[in-house]
Order: sequence, then C-alpha cells, then structure tokens
Amino acid sequence: MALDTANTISVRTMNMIQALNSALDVSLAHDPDTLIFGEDVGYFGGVFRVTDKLQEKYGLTRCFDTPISEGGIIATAIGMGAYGLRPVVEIQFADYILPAYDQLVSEAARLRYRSNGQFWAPITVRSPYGGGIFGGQTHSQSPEAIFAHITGLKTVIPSNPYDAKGLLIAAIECDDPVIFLEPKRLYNGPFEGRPDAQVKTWAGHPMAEVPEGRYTVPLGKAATVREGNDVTVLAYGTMVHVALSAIEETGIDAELIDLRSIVPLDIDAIVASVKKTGRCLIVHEASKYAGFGGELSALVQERCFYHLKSAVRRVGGWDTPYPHAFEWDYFPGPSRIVPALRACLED
Amino acid sequence: MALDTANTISVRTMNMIQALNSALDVSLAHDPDTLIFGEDVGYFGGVFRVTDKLQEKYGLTRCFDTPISEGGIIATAIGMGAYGLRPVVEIQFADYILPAYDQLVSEAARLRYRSNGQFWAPITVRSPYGGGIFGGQTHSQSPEAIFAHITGLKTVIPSNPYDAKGLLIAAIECDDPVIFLEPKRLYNGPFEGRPDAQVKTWAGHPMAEVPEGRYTVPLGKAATVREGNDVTVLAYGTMVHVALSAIEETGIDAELIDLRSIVPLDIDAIVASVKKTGRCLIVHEASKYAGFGGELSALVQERCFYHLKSAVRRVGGWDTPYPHAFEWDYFPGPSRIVPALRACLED
Amino acid sequence: MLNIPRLQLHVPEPPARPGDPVSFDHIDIPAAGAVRRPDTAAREEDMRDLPYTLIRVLDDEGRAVGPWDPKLDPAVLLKGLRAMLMTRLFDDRMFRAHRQGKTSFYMKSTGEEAIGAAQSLVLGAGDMSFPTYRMSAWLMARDYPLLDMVNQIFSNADDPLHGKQLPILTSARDYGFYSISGNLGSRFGHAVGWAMASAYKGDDKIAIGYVGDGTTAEGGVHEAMTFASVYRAPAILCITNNQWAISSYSGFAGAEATTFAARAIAYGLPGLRVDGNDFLAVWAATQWAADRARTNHGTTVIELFTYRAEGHSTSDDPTKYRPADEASHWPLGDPIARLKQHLIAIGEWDEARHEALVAELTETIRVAVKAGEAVGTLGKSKPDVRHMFEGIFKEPDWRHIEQRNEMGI
Amino acid sequence: MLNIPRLQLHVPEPPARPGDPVSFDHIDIPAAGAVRRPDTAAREEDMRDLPYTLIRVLDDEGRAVGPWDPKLDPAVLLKGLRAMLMTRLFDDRMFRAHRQGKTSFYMKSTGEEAIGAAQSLVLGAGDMSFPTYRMSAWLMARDYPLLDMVNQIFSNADDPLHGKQLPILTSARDYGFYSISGNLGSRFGHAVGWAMASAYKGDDKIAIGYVGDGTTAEGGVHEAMTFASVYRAPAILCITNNQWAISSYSGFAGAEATTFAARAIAYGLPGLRVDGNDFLAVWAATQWAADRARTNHGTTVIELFTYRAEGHSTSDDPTKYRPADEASHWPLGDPIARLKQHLIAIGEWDEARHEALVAELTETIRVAVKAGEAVGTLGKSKPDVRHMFEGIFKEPDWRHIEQRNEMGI
Ligand SMILES: Cc1ncc(C[n+]2csc(CCOP(=O)(O)OP(=O)(O)O)c2C)c(N)n1
Ligand SMILES: Cc1ncc(C[n+]2csc(CCOP(=O)(O)OP(=O)(O)O)c2C)c(N)n1
Ligand SMILES: [Mg+2]
Ligand SMILES: [Mg+2]
Repeated sequence: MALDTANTISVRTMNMIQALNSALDVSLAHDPDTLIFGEDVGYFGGVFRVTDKLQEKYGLTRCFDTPISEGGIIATAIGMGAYGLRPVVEIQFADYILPAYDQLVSEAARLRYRSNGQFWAPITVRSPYGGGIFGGQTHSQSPEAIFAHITGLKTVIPSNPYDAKGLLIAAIECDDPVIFLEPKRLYNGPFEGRPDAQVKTWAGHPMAEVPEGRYTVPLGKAATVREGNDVTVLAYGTMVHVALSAIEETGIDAELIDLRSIVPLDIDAIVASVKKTGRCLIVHEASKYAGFGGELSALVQERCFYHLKSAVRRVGGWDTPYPHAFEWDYFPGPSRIVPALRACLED
Repeated sequence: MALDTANTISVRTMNMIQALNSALDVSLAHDPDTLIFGEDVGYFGGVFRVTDKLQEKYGLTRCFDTPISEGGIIATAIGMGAYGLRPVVEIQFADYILPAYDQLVSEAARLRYRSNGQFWAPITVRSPYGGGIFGGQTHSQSPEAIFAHITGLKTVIPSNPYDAKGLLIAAIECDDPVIFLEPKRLYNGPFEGRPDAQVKTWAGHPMAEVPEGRYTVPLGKAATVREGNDVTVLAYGTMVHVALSAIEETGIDAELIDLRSIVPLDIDAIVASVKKTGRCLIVHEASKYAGFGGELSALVQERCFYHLKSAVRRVGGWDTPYPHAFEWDYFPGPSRIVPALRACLED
Repeated sequence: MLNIPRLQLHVPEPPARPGDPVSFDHIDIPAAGAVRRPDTAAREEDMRDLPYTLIRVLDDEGRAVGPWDPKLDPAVLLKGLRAMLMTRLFDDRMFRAHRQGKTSFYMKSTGEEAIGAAQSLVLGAGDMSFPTYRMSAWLMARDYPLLDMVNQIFSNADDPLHGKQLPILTSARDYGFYSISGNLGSRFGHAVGWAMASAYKGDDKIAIGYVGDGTTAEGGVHEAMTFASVYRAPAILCITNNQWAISSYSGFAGAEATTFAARAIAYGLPGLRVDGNDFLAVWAATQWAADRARTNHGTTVIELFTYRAEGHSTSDDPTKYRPADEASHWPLGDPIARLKQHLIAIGEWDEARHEALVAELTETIRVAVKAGEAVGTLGKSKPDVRHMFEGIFKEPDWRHIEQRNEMGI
Repeated sequence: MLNIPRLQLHVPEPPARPGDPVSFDHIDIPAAGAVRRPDTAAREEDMRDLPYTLIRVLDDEGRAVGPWDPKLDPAVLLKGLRAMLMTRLFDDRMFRAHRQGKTSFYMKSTGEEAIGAAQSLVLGAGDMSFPTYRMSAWLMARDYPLLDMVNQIFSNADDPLHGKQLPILTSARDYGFYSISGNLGSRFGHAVGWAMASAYKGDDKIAIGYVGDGTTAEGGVHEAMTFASVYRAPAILCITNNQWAISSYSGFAGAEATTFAARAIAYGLPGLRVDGNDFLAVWAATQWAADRARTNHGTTVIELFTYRAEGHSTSDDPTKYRPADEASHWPLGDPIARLKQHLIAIGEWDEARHEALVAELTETIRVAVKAGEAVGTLGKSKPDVRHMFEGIFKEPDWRHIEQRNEMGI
C-alpha cells in the first residue's frame, strides 16, 4: 500500500462509513475532475450517509442527487469519463444495479477495447451489498459473480475501514471501470455471522485505525488475515469476519485470505497458500450455484491439484432468492462454515 | 423424451431453424394462450427466419413485431404470463438481452417466490447466441453464466435440431421462466470449430431427423453423445460438435456429454460419467473466468474428488471481449481442446 | 472559447431546505371545477392542454363542482372515507410497531390515501392493480383481512407470503393487487403486458399501474408507455407525484421543466393531471380513463398530484432534508379531512359519527394487532423454514432438495 | 362481461407491404418556409407546436425560403454536397466489396446523407458527436482518411481499431466521432454525460447524439432525456426517423400515435421536427439548437424526418417486407439531388461540374480501396493478434498474460 506520508500523520478510529466518506473527501479535494452523484447522495448524504457533508463542503456540482435511473447514472458517468472526468457514482443498493447492467457490460467495460484506446470510462460504481440487515429480497443480494465474468470490469470488495478507504481511493484513481461493493452489514462494525451475539462496533479493531489523508491499497493484492498451515480459507467482504469467527470456534490452524478484489484476483497469494496447506475452503454469501466460488474452486484445483489433500469445498448462500424471514437460515454463518472446515481436514 | 406418437408419424430432415420454427408452429397450434413477439419476428419472420410464416398462419396478434426495447419485451411478457398467457419472446441477439437483465432477474425469476405462488411468469426467452459468424463484439457473446447464477431462471441450450424442437416445446410448456439460447452458428449445420473446413449442412445428421408433430425433450436431462472410458468431456451448444471433432482428432476414448440445460443441470449424469472415467474436461465458448465452467469444475471436483486421476480442466474463450478480426484466435476450437484432452490423460 | 458566458452545470434545488421558510406559492392551483371534461373517445391531439392543468372537484367549502363531479352515492363516499381512515390509523399503528421492534420495516401512505381508496372502488373485481408500497388503501377499500396484513408485517408463522417478502411489499391476487416488486421500474411494464393479454383474449379486464414521481425516471417506465401506445393497451398508468423520492425532490425527476402528466404527450396518450388529495377528482379521472380503456381507446396517463406528508419509510427522517413544517403548508390539504368536510357539507356525516368511526376502526386494528402478536412478531415467530425452498420453481430441483437435507429439514 | 364490444389487441401495420401500391398521402408535408423560427432563448412552453410540423427550407424549385434559411456561403454548400456524394459513392463501393467477400458487414446511409454532412459542418472541432452507424457523412465532411475507413472495413493489418470492432462501427476521437456501440440504447446517455462534463468544467463544448426511430423505444433513451432536462445539459439529441428499423416500420416505435419530436414535450425540452433530406433545414435547426445549448439553455430534441432508401445492412433484403418501389415514392426526395438543384438554382453549380465531381470522388475512392486491398481484405490480412489482449484494461492482468503465453504470442 502506498502511504502519502505527508498527509497521513494523523490517524483516527473510523467505521467503514466514515472511512469511505474520508476517501471521497480526499479524492474531491485532490482532483477537481472527480465528482460524485447518485440517488440521495447530495444534500442528504446518502441513505447510508457515506457522502455525508460532501455537498456542503464541495458545492452543488461536485456531489449531487440524480433521477432514479441506475442506467442513466451509469450512462452519464461513462459520458463524463469519456470527457475526462472521474465520476464516482453510488447505486443505492447493489440489487438495484441490474437496470444498469447493460451500460456496465456493453459500454463501460468495452469502451476502451472497442475504440482501441481512444475512449475509456474511468468510473467507480459504489454500492452497498450483501445481507444481514433484514432487507429482504432486494436489499440483501451479493451480485459479484455477474461482474467477475465480465471482461473489462474490475470488482473490489473491502472488509474493513482501512482497506475500504485505501481501495476506494485506488479505484477512483484507476483508469478502468471499477465496481466497488460495500458490505453494508460491516458499515458500523465487524460481523461474525452470529446474529444473536452482541453487536460490535469498529472501535478497537486494528483495521479501524485509518489515516486522515490520502493513501491507497492496491487493487489485486489479497491480505492474509490469519496465517495458518492446515487449510486455506478464501473469503471477501462480510465473510472474512464470519470465516475468522468460525475458524476460531474450531481452533483449526487455518490460513484466512481476504481477497479484497475478485478482479483483478491475487492468484499468486491463493496458490502459494493452498500449496502450503493442501486444503481449501471457499466462503461467500451469494447463492452458491455459478457463484464466484466456482471460479475460485476451479482455479485452485487447476493450479494445486497435486498439492490437494482433500476436495476444495464451498460454503455459500442457498440457491434461493434472499428470503426475508429466513435470513439466518439462508446466511452461510459459522454453523455452516465450521462443519465444512472440519470436513476439509477429515478427508 | 415424450413423443406424442399420434402426431409424429412423419419425420423430416430439418435444420435447426426449421426445427425451432416447427416447435413454435406446434405450440401455437396446440395452445391458444401461446403467442410470440419480438423485434422483427412478425411479418418478416425474424432476422434468422425462426418465426417465418407464423404471422401469416396464425394472424397478427399471435406473432408480432415489437418496439426495440428488450426490457419492454420481457416486462410485457411477464405481465402476460401473470394474466395466464404463455409468451414466447425473441431477443434478436443474446448480446442484446442485457437491457432486460433486471426484468429477468428481479422480476421473472422472483415473481413466483415473492408472491408465494400467487403469480408466476411462464415465459420463454429465445435468443441466438455464440460466435463463429464474424459478428464482432455484440453479435457473438455467450452470456449463459449470468443466467445460471440466478435462482429462479432455467437456462437451456440445444445442440441439434431434434433437441432444439423438443426442448423448445418443453420450455414453452414449462411454468417457469426459461432462457433458451440458440447457438446461431449451428442454425444451418453442425460446426466443428474448423473455419477453414467445408461448411456442413444438417442433411444426413441423425439428430436432424425431426418429427413434424409435438414432442418434448425434458429440461434437465443430459445426452451422452459419445460413450467412452478415459475422460469425460462436458459441453453444450456449438461446443458439443467442436469437442466431438477434437476427440475424434485425438482418437482418445472420451465420453462426451451434451448438458442440454445448465439449469436444471443433470448432475447425476455428470457424476456417473466422471466416476467412471476419472478425468474431466469442460468446454465452453464464453470467456473462461467466472464462466459456467467454474461451477462445473467445482461440482465435479466436490463430488468425484477421490475418483479424479487428473485435474479437471477447462477450455473456454479468452478473457477478452469478443474480437471481430480475431474470431478464430479467440474461439476455443480443436486446436485448444486437443492439447487439453491430451493433458487430461497425461497427468 | 467563444465570447459568451461559460457553460454551467445546473443542479436542481428544492424551494426550501430545513430552516427555510415554507411556501408553495410557486405551485399553480386552478379553482375546483375549472377544467373541461372531454368525451372519453376524444382524440389525444384535442386534449394536449389537460396535462398542464389540475382536475379538481372539491372546492374550499367541500362542495363538489364542475364537469368532473362523479355524483357518487353517499354510501360510496362513506366506504371511501372508511378505507382512507383505516389506512391512516393502521399506518400509525404499524409505525409504532416498528419502533417497538415488532417488524423490520414499514412505509406509510399518509396524505395519499384518496388514491388507493378511490381507484380500488372504481375498478372491478376482475381488473388488476400493479401497485406501489403506498397503496394499502386499495386493500382496505376491498376489505383485505387486516390480520393477514399484520402477519406479513410481523413476518410471523402466519405470514401469508411465508416470510419470503418484506413487510408492506404485499401480493393479494384475489384483491386485484399484483405482487409489489422491490425494484421500482417494473410495474408499468407488467401492467401493460397484463392489459395486452386481456385484449388478446378479447376479455373486458383492464390494468392500472403506479409509479412515483421519482420512479418516472426509470427506463422501464418509458418502455411500458411505448408498448401501451403501440398496442393500445387497455390500461391506466398513474404517476403518484408526492413531490419527494426519499430525500430527492421532484425536480430531480424533471418537475422543474414540466408536469408529469405531460409525459403522456410523448406517446400520443391522453394525460390527465389530477388533485390527488381530492377523492372525487381521483374517482372521476379514473373512471374516465377506465371507460376509455374498456372501449378500446387504449391507455390514459394520470398524474396524481399530492404530497408525501411523512417520511419515506421507517428508515427515514424527513426533517433532515426538508422543513419540518412543510407538510402543514401543503395547499391541497388532507384527503381525509376534505372528504369528511364534503360529507358533512352534503349532510351525510358529522363529527360525532366521525369520532365513532375512528374509535371503531382503532378497535378493529387493535384486535388484529393483538391477534398478530399472539402468533408472534419479528424474530419471535416465523413461517416454517421449509418454505424457504419452495416456490423457486414450480418444482424444486436437486439443489433445493440437497440443501434442505443439508439443513436437516 | 359488460355489454360493450370485446377488447382487441391492436398490432400496427405499415401502409404497404410487398405487392401493395405505394402511397405517402397519409404524411402531412407543410410547404417549405412555413414554420416560424422562435428565438433561441424562447421558453419550451411557447414552442409546443413545433414538434407537430416540419421545418423545411428548400422548396420544390430548389429555392431557399422562409425564416429558417441559414443563408450559407456557397462554399459551405459545396462542401456539404461533396461530403454527401462521397458518402453515397463510398457506400455503394463498400456494399460491392461485401458482395465480393472483402468485408464481413456493411451498412449504408443512402438517403440520409444530409444529416451527418450538415451537422458535422455546423458543430465545432471541440464538440463531440455520439453517432449511429449511418453517420459516415459526418466523417466525410471532416475529411477523415478514406484509407483508414477502408482498412477498418476490410479488418486488415492497418485497421485503425486493430480488428476489435465491426466494420462501420467506427471510433474517431480526433474527428469528434465517439465510438459506436453495437447496443442501440446507449448513445444519448453518453452524449448527455459528456455535455454535462463540459458544463461542469465551464467549457464551451457541446454534444450531439443520435438514435433511430426504432431505437427511441429503448429505456436508455428516456433516461438520457430525463438527465438532459434535469441538468440542462448542453446537448442536441437527434432522432433520425427513417421510418424503418430493420423490417419494422416506425409504427412499432409509436409513430401511429404521434411524432418523435413530441417526445421532447415529456421533458419540457424544445422539439424541432425537420425535413432530414433538406441540407439547409438540417443545418438551420442544428445551428439553432447549438446556439441554444451553448448559451446555457440546455438540450434540444430534433426529429430528422427521412427515409431509409436501402436495406438495413448487407444482411437484409428490404423487398421482403416493404414494396420494392417504396423509396422512389418518398416525397421528400433525395438530399443530394435537392442540394444540387439548389446550387444550380443559385447559379453556383451545373451538371458538368457535378459529373466531374462524381468522377473525382469515384477515383479517390478507387485509389483508397486499392490501397486497402494492397494491405489485405477480410481473412487475407488482419492486425497483429497480440492486439486481442490489449486495451481490456489500461494494463493487462495475469489472465491476459497467461493466455497470450498459452497462444505462444
Ligand atoms: C431500481 C430501484 N432503485 C432504487 C430504489 C430505492 N428506492 C426505494 S423507494 C425510492 C424512492 C421512490 O420515489 P417515488 O417513485 O417518488 O415514490 P414514493 O416513495 O415517493 O412513493 C428509492 C430511490 C429501488 N427500490 N429500486
Ligand atoms: C439493444 C439492441 N437491440 C437490438 C439490436 C439489433 N438492431 C440493430 S439495428 C436495429 C434497428 C434500428 O432501427 P433504428 O433505430 O430505426 O435505426 P436505423 O437502422 O433505421 O438507422 C436493430 C433492432 C441492437 N443492435 N441493439
Ligand atoms: Mg414520490
Ligand atoms: Mg430507423
């Protein structure tokens, strides 16, 4: 990670919302061509308050509301990007990104290629995603797989305030289109997938110590959250915390890797770890079938076949729509991860 | 497959376009609540002529043109489905299905679930897909992975005229929303992935002998195209023919399975075959990364780990947009499948 | 650069933010009774003035005036009043239930009750509405069982949707109430498709669809209006302009530039602009459009001009982005108070009866809530978890069976 | 059932199908010069008549008449004529090249050349067009190198887009020509975003976007027009109504019900309806809209009424769905013939000079095609295959590097 030391002397405890807000603040201050728009992000500061006070600080044209039109938001951002601006847009919930899917896939992802480099779309699309907040079918989904498959899009998913800020600044400064999925269940605190446990805040968490100034966390570098020798656990977003908690429950000496971005993927880190441990468990919140875990499983198996001591396993959401009342039955919490971890070792 | 013997006495050689046309003809004749619409499908009979003469035969309201609005086409079909009709719509190219992605995912796929069975969308969405016709970026793509991941959608991909007709009738009669992807490169003849070879027609191909009347091929049953003992090859659509040709080139005793539908997936057929052969190669035309091959690889590995003698391999399109002039460099033809097959056996 | 002022990006701003004085003087409100009522078979090109005015029937004294007066039987008016009041009281009770942790989420339709109530009574049992989440009054007017509603809101074991959907995102086929989607842009499209199906079958059913002012910006809304125009669908497409979309004022949907009813003109459809807080005006305009649709004259677009008197949902605090007293200045008043005033003016109602009705409905609600609480509230009771795996497809596939087995259920 | 006729589904049908007699009598064509020209700062509400008429400058004798006459220098007219002719001749040559197997695909703009030619000359070097595949005249008017065009069409080693895109789906940033998308619905949105960026920066550049009549039905078109209205983007949004979308006549986009220019009214934008085969009318309307945009008065919508004189593309045979002689009946004529007639009428041109120009351009094209053929035609030559892995991201990631290695390149 590249720290801009002059600006980062002061470090503050931030939750993920504050860290993301700080990333946006830093980016607006740093580059007059960066601007923010989306539904309710202006005066109000966003339904999750991530853009709080930015309109007040930078003025009406640098952080503003939009029509309720996700396709229009992305199309406009692409046009601005082609002009030379660096738009950062918010889609209120990742479930609502789908009306803009054509713009993201056929336009943002392909503009540089099809124009042979004459035009490109340096846009960042932030969107709260994932479940755990009783949001029901359309405020809970995890659509990362449908972006990962699209050549030309980068997809980033932070799991803590420090990474969130550094990755968001890196995404904004990146000249490629980036889908930036924010695990909404982590906004206010780490979540271990145990809904009955006491709610935690970020206070006291080492990754909540966030420099005030500009720094980046590079896209495509995974983080080893916990070193271990017996099994590699691959996760991102909320599931990093859930997996960690499950690992601790079992006492297994697992190595936990937080992918941080699924495109670009830190394939070297994954392969090195699985070659060391010989076992691998993949965890994501999205429905399992044709989810990103399939790709991870295939890559691990293709590259580490002779090192594998047991089958690569996946734990994911069930293959159902996100069911409001059955949130904790659907959610792949520790009660599903623990037996999978054990099974990896028992084989 | 269920043959309606009374109607199927006469069998005719059909190419895939004729077989699909016949399926639509049979369905319109059979059920007054079935109707067809889409861009240019009415008077003109579709840009690939799949709906040829149906307007003339059944009248203006049973097969008609639409505004150029894929989202509108699907939304309208869902509303009609909720009323009790069985709309069969055409999206002119699968690349142009993306503007309707939200309607398919958030609406068609979820209507039955979220209304607890009060409403459902018995719609069939036909769309020519895949490359091999020098169609460039937006007339060549294979988007099946982004449908396979969506709980509530079925995705069917025929590889020959007989299946095309029987599967399409089954899809139309199915009470769930079905994405029906037609490998456009197979419309007029089987294609072995050798663009320099002489163009073949369907004439003489056993699967081009198609009954005139109504019959169905059930969704979710794979077909074993070639039995073999040394390696299982999983494919669908165009790649069934390409894989077969590659297998023949190598002389390897491979078992080739045509999946026919990827949701529902014939997991039993896959597992039985891989347990027998101990090796598996997955072939699809879509870009490899986070493609449906990842899911297949993961499933095979999870369910056959102790039977695997070598790594499950994948051959797919490169992780680039579909590049017009480099079609045959991008396309996963025999020259890429043959070494992968050999590698499966060499390990 | 040319020798002219530089370009500037215009970003809309509402007339008032928290702390600012409130005024609705910029809004032009014609007198009740002033707008002409064309024949239901009139040609669109002869009605292009209507999107720019406001159809009103009730005047300031509560009298029904002008050509749009539907001259309703007082019994119908009372039915409407009852449905509106029930909605208002139920909303308040459920909002409290949310604060008490009994439900995950709730949305009120305060100030907009005339719309669902009147339209539910105008349309027939075979017709279908494609509602928003602010249309409970439709169900109230059709005597949807309150307990079913409570059970869904509490997501308890008796939730009629078996826990699959959020509270308030109801589905009630037998009451002409299509499944509400969480995604905003789809309702018009489904309504138009449904209406086209009725025409295809040669039936006589029509569809009525709804979007909010904010939602008009979605592409799907335009696509649906295009289909409605091209195929002359027997539909009514309503834009409920309550002037806010969460924190964004209607200028972000285009209201600075023109009216929402004017959208109709783009498609050659008639567009009516109606006082949405006037039960009689809503009734009359809807009936006009329904007659037109049923006689093969196609789709009418209706802008229902109203004001969202409360927050967007239980997750929202509107004083953060608009003056706290804005609602009280809204010149078109409270639809319930206005219908009540009319009923009193025509001698069919009085304060005492009104109070008695409030008491009766409050008690009905209390009983239903009690019964729902007895089944259980959020987290304390839930539908059988096996329902999670049902209704994905008509029949489950192996994944659902395996996963159910894995859960041991 | 009610005692009224049953509902019927209306499905549009064009006035004539193959074999039917052709008539354009249903089309109302006002006389040249008849339409008023408002001030460029006029309010939208004072211009709601314009979408229903047709701005024309050239009369039947080739004279320029009325308030929209742009009074252009003959040199400019000649430049326009040259660009239009070049487009026509080049299209014919490339169509033949397709039949000869030298390219995979081609699309002509026959009959629509006035649009690209006039607008390219009205707008400045810093402005940006967001074109369709029928806008080659824009490039011709700006002297885009013919050989580059040929090389892309032949997908050969010198293809300026390195083989990544179809023929005709060009991209030419330096010529104010944005990358053409295969997906129809996106162009307006990108144009509006680009224009908003210019306003955001306080620059003086404007954007001009295009969709066809058929494409107006896409949701993205509506979303873009909404954004254009809300933020007053300095843009011109053109709807090229050539009456056909492949085999579907414009009734399937709503033309039975109203004009495409009337879409503007929905957003409170001015809408001009223009004779698209009249170089002077296209020029004048575009200049009006450009002046309006550059002076912070926001977006204008222009319907360019024309006729697609040939098939949709090389994959299409229009005699399958419309009368073979329909084009010859089109009452607004051929834009090239009309401008030529005007130039002759004002004494700036004659048949001999015209013939000489045709000969000159034909030779220029011949030379360019020859040069392109020398590089190679489809399948005989192609760009270095390593380009396949470039420009996906700014920098390749490990997948692209591995895959290139796997190919051994
Ligand atoms: C596609 C989509 N985008 C965004 C949202 C989030 N959202 C829910 S309600 C709402 C505001 C809707 O405003 P309006 O249409 O005016 O209806 P109102 O709430 O005023 O009745 C928004 C933005 C959503 N549900 N769906
Ligand atoms: C999203 C999308 N849907 C469908 C198509 C296929 N298609 C290509 S051109 C065309 C017709 C367009 O008609 P129009 O907008 O009138 O333009 P014109 O060809 O007449 O210039 C269609 C349907 C496409 N390219 N993109
Ligand atoms: Mg609203
Ligand atoms: Mg057209």
